[in-house]
Amino acid sequence: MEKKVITLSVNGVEYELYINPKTLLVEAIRDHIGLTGTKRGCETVSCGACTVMIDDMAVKSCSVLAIQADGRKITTSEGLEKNGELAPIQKAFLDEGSYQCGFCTSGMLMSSEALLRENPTPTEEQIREGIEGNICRCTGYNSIVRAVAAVAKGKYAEVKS
Amino acid sequence: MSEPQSKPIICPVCGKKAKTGSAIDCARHMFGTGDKPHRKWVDEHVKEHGESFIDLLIEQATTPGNRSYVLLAECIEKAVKEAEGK
Amino acid sequence: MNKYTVINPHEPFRVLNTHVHNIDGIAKVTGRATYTFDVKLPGMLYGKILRSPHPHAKIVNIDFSKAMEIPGVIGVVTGKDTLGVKQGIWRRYNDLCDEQVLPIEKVRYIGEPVAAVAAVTEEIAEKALDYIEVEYEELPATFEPLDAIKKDAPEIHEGFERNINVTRHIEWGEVEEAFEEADYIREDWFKCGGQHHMCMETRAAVASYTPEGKLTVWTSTQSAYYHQALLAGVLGLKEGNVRVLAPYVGGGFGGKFELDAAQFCASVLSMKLYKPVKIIFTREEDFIASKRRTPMFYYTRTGVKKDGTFCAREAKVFTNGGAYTGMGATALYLTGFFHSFPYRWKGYRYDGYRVYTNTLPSTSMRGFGAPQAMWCSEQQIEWIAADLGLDPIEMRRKNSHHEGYIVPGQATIASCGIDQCYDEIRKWIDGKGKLPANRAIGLSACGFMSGGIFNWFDSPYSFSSAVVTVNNDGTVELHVGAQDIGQGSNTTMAIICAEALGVKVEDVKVHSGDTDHCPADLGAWGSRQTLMTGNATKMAAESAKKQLLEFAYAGAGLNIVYDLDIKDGWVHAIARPERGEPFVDLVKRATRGKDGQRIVGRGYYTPHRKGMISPAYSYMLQGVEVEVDEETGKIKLIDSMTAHDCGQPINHLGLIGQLEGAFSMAAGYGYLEYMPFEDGKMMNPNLVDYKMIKATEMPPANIAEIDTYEPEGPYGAKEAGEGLTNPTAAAIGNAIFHRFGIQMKECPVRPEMIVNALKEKAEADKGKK
Amino acid sequence: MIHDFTYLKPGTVKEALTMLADHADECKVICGGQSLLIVMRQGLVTVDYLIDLKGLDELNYIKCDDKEGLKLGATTTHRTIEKSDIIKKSYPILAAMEEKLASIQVRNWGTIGGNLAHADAAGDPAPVLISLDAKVKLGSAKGERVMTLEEFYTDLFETALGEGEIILEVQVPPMAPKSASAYQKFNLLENDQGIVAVAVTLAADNGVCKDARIVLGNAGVTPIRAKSAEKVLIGQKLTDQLFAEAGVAAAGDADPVSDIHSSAEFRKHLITVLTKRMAKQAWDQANKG
Repeated sequence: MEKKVITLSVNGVEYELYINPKTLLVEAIRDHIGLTGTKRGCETVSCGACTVMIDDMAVKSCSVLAIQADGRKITTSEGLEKNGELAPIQKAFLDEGSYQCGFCTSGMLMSSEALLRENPTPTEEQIREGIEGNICRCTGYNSIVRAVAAVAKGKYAEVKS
Repeated sequence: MSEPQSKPIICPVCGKKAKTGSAIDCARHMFGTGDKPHRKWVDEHVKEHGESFIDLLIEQATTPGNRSYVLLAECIEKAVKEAEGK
Repeated sequence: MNKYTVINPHEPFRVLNTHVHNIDGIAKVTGRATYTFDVKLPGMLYGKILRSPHPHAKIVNIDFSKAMEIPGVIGVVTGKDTLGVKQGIWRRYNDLCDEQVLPIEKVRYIGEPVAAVAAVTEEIAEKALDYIEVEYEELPATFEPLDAIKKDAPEIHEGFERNINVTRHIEWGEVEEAFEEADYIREDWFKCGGQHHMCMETRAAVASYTPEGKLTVWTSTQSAYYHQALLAGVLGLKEGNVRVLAPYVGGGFGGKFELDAAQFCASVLSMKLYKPVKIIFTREEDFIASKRRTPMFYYTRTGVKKDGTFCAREAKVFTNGGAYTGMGATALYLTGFFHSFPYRWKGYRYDGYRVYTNTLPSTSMRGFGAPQAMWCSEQQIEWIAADLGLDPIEMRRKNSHHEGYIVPGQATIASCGIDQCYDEIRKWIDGKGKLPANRAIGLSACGFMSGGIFNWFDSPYSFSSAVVTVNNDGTVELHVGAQDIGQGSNTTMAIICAEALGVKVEDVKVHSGDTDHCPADLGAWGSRQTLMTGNATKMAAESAKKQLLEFAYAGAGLNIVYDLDIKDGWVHAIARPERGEPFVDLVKRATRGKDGQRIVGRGYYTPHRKGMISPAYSYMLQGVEVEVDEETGKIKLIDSMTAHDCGQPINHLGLIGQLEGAFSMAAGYGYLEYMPFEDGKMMNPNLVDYKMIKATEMPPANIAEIDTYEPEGPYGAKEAGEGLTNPTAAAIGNAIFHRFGIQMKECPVRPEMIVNALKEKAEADKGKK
Repeated sequence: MIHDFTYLKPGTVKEALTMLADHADECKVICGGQSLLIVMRQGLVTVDYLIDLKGLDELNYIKCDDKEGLKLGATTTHRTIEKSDIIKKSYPILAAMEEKLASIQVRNWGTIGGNLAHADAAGDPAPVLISLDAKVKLGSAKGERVMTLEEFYTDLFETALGEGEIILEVQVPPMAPKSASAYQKFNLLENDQGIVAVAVTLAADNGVCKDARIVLGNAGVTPIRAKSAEKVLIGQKLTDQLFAEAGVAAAGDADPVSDIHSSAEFRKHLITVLTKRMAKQAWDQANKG
């Protein structure tokens, strides 16, 4: 085993890491970089709590080696807000109460955000498909679906002056 | 529920008056408490019917009706009367 | 996609039942919320637990010398490093304290901890487990309650004859006579499955013991106070020397208020090594070695008159208790009690038996025995209505509880909105018109408690307490021992405090989840906090308000017949709202007037003379539209409707979330969440094979909020969110019954069972012809 | 806990094949890793060298023409296939199958080559591709060869891949005129793996079934061609009666196991139902086209 130096761009910040190649992306983000918003809830790529975006694409960060994401653009839940201003999807989650214990929320937000970036006007069915890879034990999902739908309807669109 | 007796029955083991003070309530109390002294008392007093605490308990749970409690209530009444007689 | 209606709403409040964001929301949607899972302390070690591969075995010897040789391994503990205290949460009864978290002599289920390792990395700790040699002497084991009570079954706990752990008996009325009045008696046997809490955050703890003799434990808990007291008890420490901190908690659902192995082993390791130790269960560990909903065998016999009047019911229940008691004794009573709900029975008798087996211990889980009770009761009632040709809604309605009803010897119903629940469900059904041939509607009624009144934990403290402190700038500190596990109790308490004190929610900071700084509270279980901690919070806030108003009266120069009040931060005469002063001005004056002391209000709540169970009961009706494929037995939920009486709702968004969430968990219990065991081994301890509702399976959840007033609750509030876990499985069962005429007696209902039942029915129908 | 390994990242296919040859029996190939990392974490798979093909853009392509049919590079992700317009148009069954393959996250990162090589009997693409008579192009340092996907599967999690050999490409012949495919898996959750799955491709000619390929997923250790079911249909004017008979025949071809999700008997029952339904669906569509 030979440790490797990789560069991850997480939420716009470049991190140089010296890692064992078996390090998972989620471990790099949480344990090496120290961003703990991304959670882990299983060992079988089932729960989606570790979902992040790699180049705008939702991916479960426990299913990817950190080294495979070398040089790529990663976004976690901490990267959604800009200078204290919440992103539309975050505002919608607040308005709809789309979280309870909050443990799945970071992953859920990233799946929702990736869905909206790819398809800004999803149908209800497409929203449900879009978050199907994320387990939420608390909410029953409907409040999350309502939040994504509200963003899609433009409820949180920035007013252009 | 059968009429509360003029004199409430007191548990022969711990001296507690169960609910209405009827023998059947006392029987329920004995099964419900179920600690070693109560078990021992029940075992001794239902032996003549070929029963034990645990057998009565299981019968109560596996057969409709209330035979176990009624049987124990009869034993309690009998024991109380005997004690009074002394 | 969801319809929300309000029936007989109360006068609007300033804060209560308005659209208030969860006060922890921003932390949770920005990734700032840190959980025990995220706690990292300087010098922290990582712990892993070695678990028994045997369902029942004597521990002959444990040799961990080879593990200690691995570089990076710092320490290993076994039962011999502990005081060997047999603990349990039913502290009032010694017999029911039966679990050594690290057993010394024998193991009683697969997955039971036998040793724990601390190492500098999680990976080394995990590797070290392979180098601990445990010599077992295997014992015969028993897995099902109906086997474990047999005469020749192996003894799991010494002195528990036939493995009977707890028995419970409930009876009222002259049961036999009441049965004699019945024109029709039906009896059925049911089998109710287990269910896993499946909290997104697995069991987790970080323990740090320091040379002062003080232990601090961060943990994922439903009750910091319970864990403080339980840890003190097993570790031989004073409660005051144990500080339990609950950061954000990733779900509980009834599974996180007993002492768990993460908390215990991390503490024992830390006390041995004087270093912080973190233990996080893997998902598999969480499945095989935390706890589960209690599987039950139910016999129930019900007698009714021809016109549908309920006469008598008798139930006998055997539950699979698993290896230890936990909260099982309470679940055993509550299942029997709620099996009578929400109906009036002239005679009712319940005998419940909790049986030890060599399986994962079962305990409380959202609904606390009632989902099993309703699975049996509400299906049988539906079948009786069909047998007698009666309308199932009207038959239920005429026998239901009502305000003022007394459940003999058990409970007094002070508020009850179930009658209107029937109306709302009827409207929803009628609005659907004719359904496609492959769909049917099922419904189920239910009631639930608002906190338990029995002090089985033997707490010397009041059940709930709160302290309200008003800062000089008008902001408010609320200290409660209530635990927010995601259900939003911090927000609910902030709302109550803000409403009572007349300030904004944003001005209330809630402090909870820290035994050093918050008053003792029994915590988040049995739907108790809104009513109990809510009452304490209201009392504390009102006390602070009264102290403030004394200064306002003194300064206002008003005729004493005028009342003063505070609303929206404005102190004013009720009769002349425009005349007044800002709250903050009054606070400054009052603080000066008190010689600089902050205004502090204290409140508490302990139920007195409230019967056997609970101070108040919520009522609800669940309807669900289900599609079932006749050939494959596949179930799909199409739509749902909840009519719900929780008294006065307090936290509007929280209430919706609780109802929708309860529905999803309960539906999972009905048709997905299967927990098969083979020879004591759970066969699907992972999220690939354990199936739960996902976004694609969840139907719309329509809600009708039926507002009533519960005199015992704060502002008239009572339970919401746990109770709705109870009726749903039966509602799905009833939909299947109406779809095909088959009676499913085992849950969760799996497609294969439906197809088999249809085959049997076809054969039986052939036989009839 | 994943065992330590040496990570190798080839820049070209040629380089990859050389690395494979160099480390033949002590290496494993990772692509999307959506399944591999799970079994590595469980300690079921340990390797000294891990060769990462994920970044091989050379193999990331979808080519399609009327003569040659469809060619999918091995590192093409599921999501790319699902969203490809050309696939939606020419092989709609592939896009539909992909839509229900696990979660979006898995489809975003997982690759078609990785999926087929993992050889999970419950995998979705294999039955559909076999029903489309797909082939795989395999490559090693020694050269390339092409085999049918049907032959590719030899046992549970076992394939015909030789030492140092990888999948380079999936080749699907053009759809015959008046032909159509249908695929359905039976599961409890919409995007779960199938408890069983059935893929049917039928070709019609003047109202007669000219050709039929029926493939069963998770009905044995490998995808199974239900040849007796095909026989029921070929050369016939298809009726509900024949669809039902084909279903029964397919169950006879299956060799399923019992597990916690279903008994073997129920799996056979489901195969009967799904074969009947998918055959009918494919037939109706073929005759429309």
